[in-house]
Amino acid sequence: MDWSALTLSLELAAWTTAILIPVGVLIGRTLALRKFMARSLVEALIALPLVLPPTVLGFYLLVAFGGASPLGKIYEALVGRPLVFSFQGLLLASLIFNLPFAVQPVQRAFESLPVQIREAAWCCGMTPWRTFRYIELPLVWTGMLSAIVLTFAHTLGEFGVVLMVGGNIPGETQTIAIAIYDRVQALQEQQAALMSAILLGFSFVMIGFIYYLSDRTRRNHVR
Amino acid sequence: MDWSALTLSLELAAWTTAILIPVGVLIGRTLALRKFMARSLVEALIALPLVLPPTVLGFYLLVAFGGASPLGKIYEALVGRPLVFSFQGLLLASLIFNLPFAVQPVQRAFESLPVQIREAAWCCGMTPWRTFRYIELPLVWTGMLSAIVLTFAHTLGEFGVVLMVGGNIPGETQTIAIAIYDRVQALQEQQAALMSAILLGFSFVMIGFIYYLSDRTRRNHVR
Amino acid sequence: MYADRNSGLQVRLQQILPIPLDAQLHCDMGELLVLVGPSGSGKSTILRCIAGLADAATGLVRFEDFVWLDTESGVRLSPQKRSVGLVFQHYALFPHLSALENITVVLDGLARNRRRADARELLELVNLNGLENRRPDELSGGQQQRLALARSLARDPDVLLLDEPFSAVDQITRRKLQRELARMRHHLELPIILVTHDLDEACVLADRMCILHRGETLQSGAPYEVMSRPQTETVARLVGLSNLFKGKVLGHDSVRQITLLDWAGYTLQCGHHPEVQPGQTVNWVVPPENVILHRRHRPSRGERENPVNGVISDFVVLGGDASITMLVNGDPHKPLSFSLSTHVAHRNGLGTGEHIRISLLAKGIHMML
Amino acid sequence: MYADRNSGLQVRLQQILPIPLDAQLHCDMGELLVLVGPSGSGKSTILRCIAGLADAATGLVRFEDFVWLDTESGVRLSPQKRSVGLVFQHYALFPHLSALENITVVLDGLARNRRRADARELLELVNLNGLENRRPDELSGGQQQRLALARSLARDPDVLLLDEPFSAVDQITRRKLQRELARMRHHLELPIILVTHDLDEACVLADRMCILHRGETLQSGAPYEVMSRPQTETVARLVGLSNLFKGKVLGHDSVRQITLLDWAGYTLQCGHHPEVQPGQTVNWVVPPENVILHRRHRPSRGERENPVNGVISDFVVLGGDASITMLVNGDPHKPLSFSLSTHVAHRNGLGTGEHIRISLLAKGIHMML
Amino acid sequence: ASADVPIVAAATSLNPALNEVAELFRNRTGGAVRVSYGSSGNIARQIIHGAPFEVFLSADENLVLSLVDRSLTIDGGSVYAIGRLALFVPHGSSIQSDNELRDVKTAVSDGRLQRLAIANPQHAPYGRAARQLLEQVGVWDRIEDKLVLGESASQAAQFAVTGSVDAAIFSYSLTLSAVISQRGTVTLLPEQWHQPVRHRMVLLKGAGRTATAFFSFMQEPATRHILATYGFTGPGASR
Ligand SMILES: Nc1ncnc2c1ncn2[C@@H]1O[C@H](COP(=O)(O)OP(=O)(O)OP(=O)(O)O)[C@@H](O)[C@H]1O
Ligand SMILES: Nc1ncnc2c1ncn2[C@@H]1O[C@H](COP(=O)(O)OP(=O)(O)OP(=O)(O)O)[C@@H](O)[C@H]1O
Ligand SMILES: [Mg+2]
Ligand SMILES: [Mg+2]
Repeated sequence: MDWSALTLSLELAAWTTAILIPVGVLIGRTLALRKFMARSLVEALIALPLVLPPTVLGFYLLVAFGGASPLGKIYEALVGRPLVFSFQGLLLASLIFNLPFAVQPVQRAFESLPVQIREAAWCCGMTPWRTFRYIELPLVWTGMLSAIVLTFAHTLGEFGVVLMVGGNIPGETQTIAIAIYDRVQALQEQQAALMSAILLGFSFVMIGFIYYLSDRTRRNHVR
Repeated sequence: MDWSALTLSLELAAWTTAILIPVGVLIGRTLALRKFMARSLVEALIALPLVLPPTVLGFYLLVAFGGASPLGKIYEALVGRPLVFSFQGLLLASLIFNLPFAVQPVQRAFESLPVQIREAAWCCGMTPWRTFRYIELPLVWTGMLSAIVLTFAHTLGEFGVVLMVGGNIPGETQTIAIAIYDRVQALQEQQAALMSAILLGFSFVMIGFIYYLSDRTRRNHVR
Repeated sequence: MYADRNSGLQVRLQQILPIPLDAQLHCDMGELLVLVGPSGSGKSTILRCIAGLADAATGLVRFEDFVWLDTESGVRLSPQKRSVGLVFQHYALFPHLSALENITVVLDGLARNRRRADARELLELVNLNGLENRRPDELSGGQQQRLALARSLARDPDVLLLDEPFSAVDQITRRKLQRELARMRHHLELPIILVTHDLDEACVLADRMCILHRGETLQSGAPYEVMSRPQTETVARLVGLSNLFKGKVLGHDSVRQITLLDWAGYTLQCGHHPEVQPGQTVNWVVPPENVILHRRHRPSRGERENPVNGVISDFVVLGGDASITMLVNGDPHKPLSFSLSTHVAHRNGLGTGEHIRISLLAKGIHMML
Repeated sequence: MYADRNSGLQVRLQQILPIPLDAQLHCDMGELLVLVGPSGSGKSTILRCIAGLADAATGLVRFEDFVWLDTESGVRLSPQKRSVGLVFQHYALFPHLSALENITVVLDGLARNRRRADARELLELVNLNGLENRRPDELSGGQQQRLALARSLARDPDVLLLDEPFSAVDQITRRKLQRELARMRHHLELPIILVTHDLDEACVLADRMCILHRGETLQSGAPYEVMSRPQTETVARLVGLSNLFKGKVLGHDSVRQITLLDWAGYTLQCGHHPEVQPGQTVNWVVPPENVILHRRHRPSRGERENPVNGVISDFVVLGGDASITMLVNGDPHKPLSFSLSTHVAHRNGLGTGEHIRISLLAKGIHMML
Repeated sequence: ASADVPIVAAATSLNPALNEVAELFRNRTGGAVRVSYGSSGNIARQIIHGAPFEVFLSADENLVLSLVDRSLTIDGGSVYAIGRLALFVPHGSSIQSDNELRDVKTAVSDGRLQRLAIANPQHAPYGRAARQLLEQVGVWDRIEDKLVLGESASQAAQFAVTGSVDAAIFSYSLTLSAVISQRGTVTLLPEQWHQPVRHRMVLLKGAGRTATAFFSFMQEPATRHILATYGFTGPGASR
């Protein structure tokens, strides 16, 4: 079992989720509450990363982030090392790829928030931030939960983009998904099966626990 | 441009969405409205297909559907041709793989349905079916919209599972995602870029149109 | 207590948790029963139990020969099978449907045209014509409430359950709706249970009134009966009676058919209440209309009965009536209220601080244990 | 009309769409203004405009020296910046928070302990002690309403806007809350605008009353003033006046300070209304307390004024009062209502179908254009 | 640390042979390398976009040569192995294996062969070779619509081991893995029926000392031996 790959995957998934959920909340909330002309277009745009095969998306991201690209150049100038084939590059790709999963559920949750409740908060003198923090966030929590689970799980399993942008460097950009893939490719079925089982079991317990906790908090709210 | 691959992809996406949305509504509704002990576990289980790298998942599905498996044998006995490397096999794999996208948003939408509204429907003598059809469904529509878009887009872009279970047979199981991948691998970058652009443009228009329509219907409801 | 009667709607509910209930109701065909009780006493909960939206631990709900709920024999019909029309306290309209659709969607089995015609008729009944195409969130509070009322009728229910159905509409519309309800009641001959906080409304509409307190049905009967002859102090308070005091029974005079009561230094002669024991402390109440002012220039009928002195502490003129509160013997714990024609009050020079003398009519004094 | 006054809350709102508005309100510090109008007349909309939740096409909202809204100069403060406490008609409680939290969450800037103490105090004020930890959906309708009231006070607002704040609570609690409100009003000295459908409540609470009809403020003034001297027929109807008729002006007698009116074959002497022209058709109203029954055995004061004959069509005894409707000359289109002590009614042998004679007191007759 | 431990990018097909070589390299020289496996096409593309690889062991000679053209390499590199094709017939298949594909031809005609797995000839070297072989035998036209294309030879092998195809043609090296040999019969196919699959490796620009050492180590007899046991025959006369 390749523990370093699992750790790396979990790290990537955790970072992706941690960064993407706020972004998703921001974008989802804006799409839900502001009415603007191009809304349908922006919504469609966000779904687009899903449409390309991951490896191909990864290829284009590689081009976009690579040393020859403006982004890559700027990053390298600032940080001193290339963006691609690094954890940071992986993370960036992962963020782009998972955007739809973070935005959609949160947007729906904001859409189903009754207007009056926000109005009530304002009329009670609550600042927009307080309203957001204490009224809106708890009420869109289940939407965020979906976003968290989808993003987390999808990052764990993501392979095409990661392989392309990260370059499958053991200990650095080789995630568990790629490690399993390598084993399958090498026809090492037992090792692959073992790693898959561990990954599945781990994720199952983890996601189940997240759901359980959120269920309990929701029930606890009742008390 | 490989139009037959695009057509095939669209067909696959359409079928997957068409079959999966009812399933998602059924499962999502059950998870949302029924309280049972193992709910968190079932919810976690549904997210699991996301966790495995697609190619690996595809490999296991190939094992599960293949001529040596009970499912494969039964299918072949009934239909007279193997399940794997066929459109049907592809569809089945796609259904399994997209399950979380179809269930999650719909489940959230059902969860945010006020109890009183369903109760009011019952007290008006509406049958469970009528309640579902005329009250619940329209009110969870945006959740279904998310489910539709995510499932549709994700099926278009899916590649690992499809390649494994489908076997890349032109005109039969070669989707646009695989076709683009092949071009990229064969270093036919211009062709790949063209196909990607067409796929992206097409999806953008299509998804944008879905959103636009749903926006308009929601507004029309107002009149 | 109604277990042997088999007509109309019979309800018996008992439970401890989550909300204590110990309720017994009966509502005949064509009868309008008003359920009155303080906020949180369980009125909505009882309606929900009848409709099948909540379950009592033990209980029976029967409409005519149909058993809707019988916890003993395990019968429990679904809400759909209980033909009730329920107006929810918070309306619970279908938010995605127009006013018209909110009703047509309920009218199953009819042809489309017929449905729309029926729905329009119902909307007209509640004065909502012209607003057919508005969604609930585009209606005012009162309009929403009326829509909820119209929808509850759409099913053509056997039993009508109305949870404060007029609380949000203005008095003119309210009167119209009350009239419609009265008309309908005689027309359709169905049991109607109505929850209200408006005792005037209760008195005007109710055939019978039932007082609920902490989930328990305390007393039911004709509104006037309940209001003037409450069985307990609690009921008296709940129906908003003023002039509620405690006194000590001195004894009975069975010849003159009176009971004597010691109160505030007076010996009051009251209607005969043989059930109270001499020496016992009882609650008693005297309705304002049985309080008679001793006028300055001409003696009134009944001035000899139970004369009581006091000082006016409150004198409010409201239109043709003056409402007066008098402190008996000047004691701020013994306020006694009554009202008079404004011109009588002025003629007698009444005003805050004036000393006056009144009589409590013996037959108006009601005692409770 | 209040444009020059700079104290309290001043509101001027005009628009055509989506909801027609033409409203002018003023509410002084410590004053309680009751907004009355039929369902759908725009009461909630006006409160929303004041609170900043809705915008009028043109208008001005000013509190003391602070301009909250001025469409001309483009000022438009956000709801947070307008220090209002608003009780929503549908409460709009925070569903995920307990009763206590619903209030503490609003109390920004205070220490945690202080917040909880303040919140508990507010809950006590509205009789919700003991229910601190319940979520809104575990509270009854009236409890929710009281929580909304408590929450609106938490902010310590400069202006209180109450949209039917007592519609769902029982009379005892309502009276308590009304008393609290009255106390608070004198204590806090803030303008309070209250929407209600209950005219009695309006009369009891209001310093001034404002009548709204189709978005237009028709008349405002002291409740008794508005109720007894409506400026138009519409206002008269809206405040629920009965005995509203049309008559023709015959002329004025400036010596006796009366105006003569032709109605139903009678020549009525009325208080002097120099503003009406002879020959003009006017609306007039006579409050029930200015209707005097000609008693059988002893003549009453004022019997010579405007005697009118009729037949009793409706005779309802409610407690000490009997409410009587008489058809003037037997004409079903001319019903005249008044009330009497029950015992007077009985002594005079009144009952449905009886022919009686009454007088309309001249000074009680009010004319409108 | 990465300066001391160069990353060797290698074709997937070298897994697990290369792991053993790296192990031996460490034992012999004390130098460590990290191996990043991938499809040769992907690796080449990554190198173009600046991947920090120092040695590239490709399954496809052309890809290396294209990198050489782009001056991304130190020199032209060298061929480290020649790949062969094998026919794999899973147990239970009605196809008889022989090294001239006679029964395959018959089976195509009589319909016994429904699915034949090969790597994608568009971009996988063993796919190209398989196509040449099938053309050589003269069944390409008839068999084209019965092909199941793997992304790589390895994926073609995966199709085969799951029993989903009637036969498969992929690299001989893969057939040596236990999974394959247990699940069917393997026949080595004649090498003259297709162009040799030349595996070329190259030192990339910026390669350090360890990488250079590893590059040389790849050409040592001990390494050749290991590769041979995994089915990669040495370049021998072909160079
Ligand atoms: N889910 C719940 N859990 C615990 N207590 C509840 C729950 N729902 C309601 N209650 C309590 O049950 C009691 C009865 O509620 P109910 O709604 O029947 O009162 P009500 O008589 O209709 O009052 P109102 O006149 O205010 O509408 C209330 O005290 C309420 O707080
Ligand atoms: N979104 C909307 N679009 C169009 N009309 C609306 C909308 N919202 C409310 N209205 C209409 O505006 C009018 C005024 O509504 P408002 O809620 O102010 O009435 P209200 O006086 O508060 O009535 P109520 O006493 O019934 O609460 C109503 O006739 C209502 O139907
Ligand atoms: Mg209630
Ligand atoms: Mg309103």
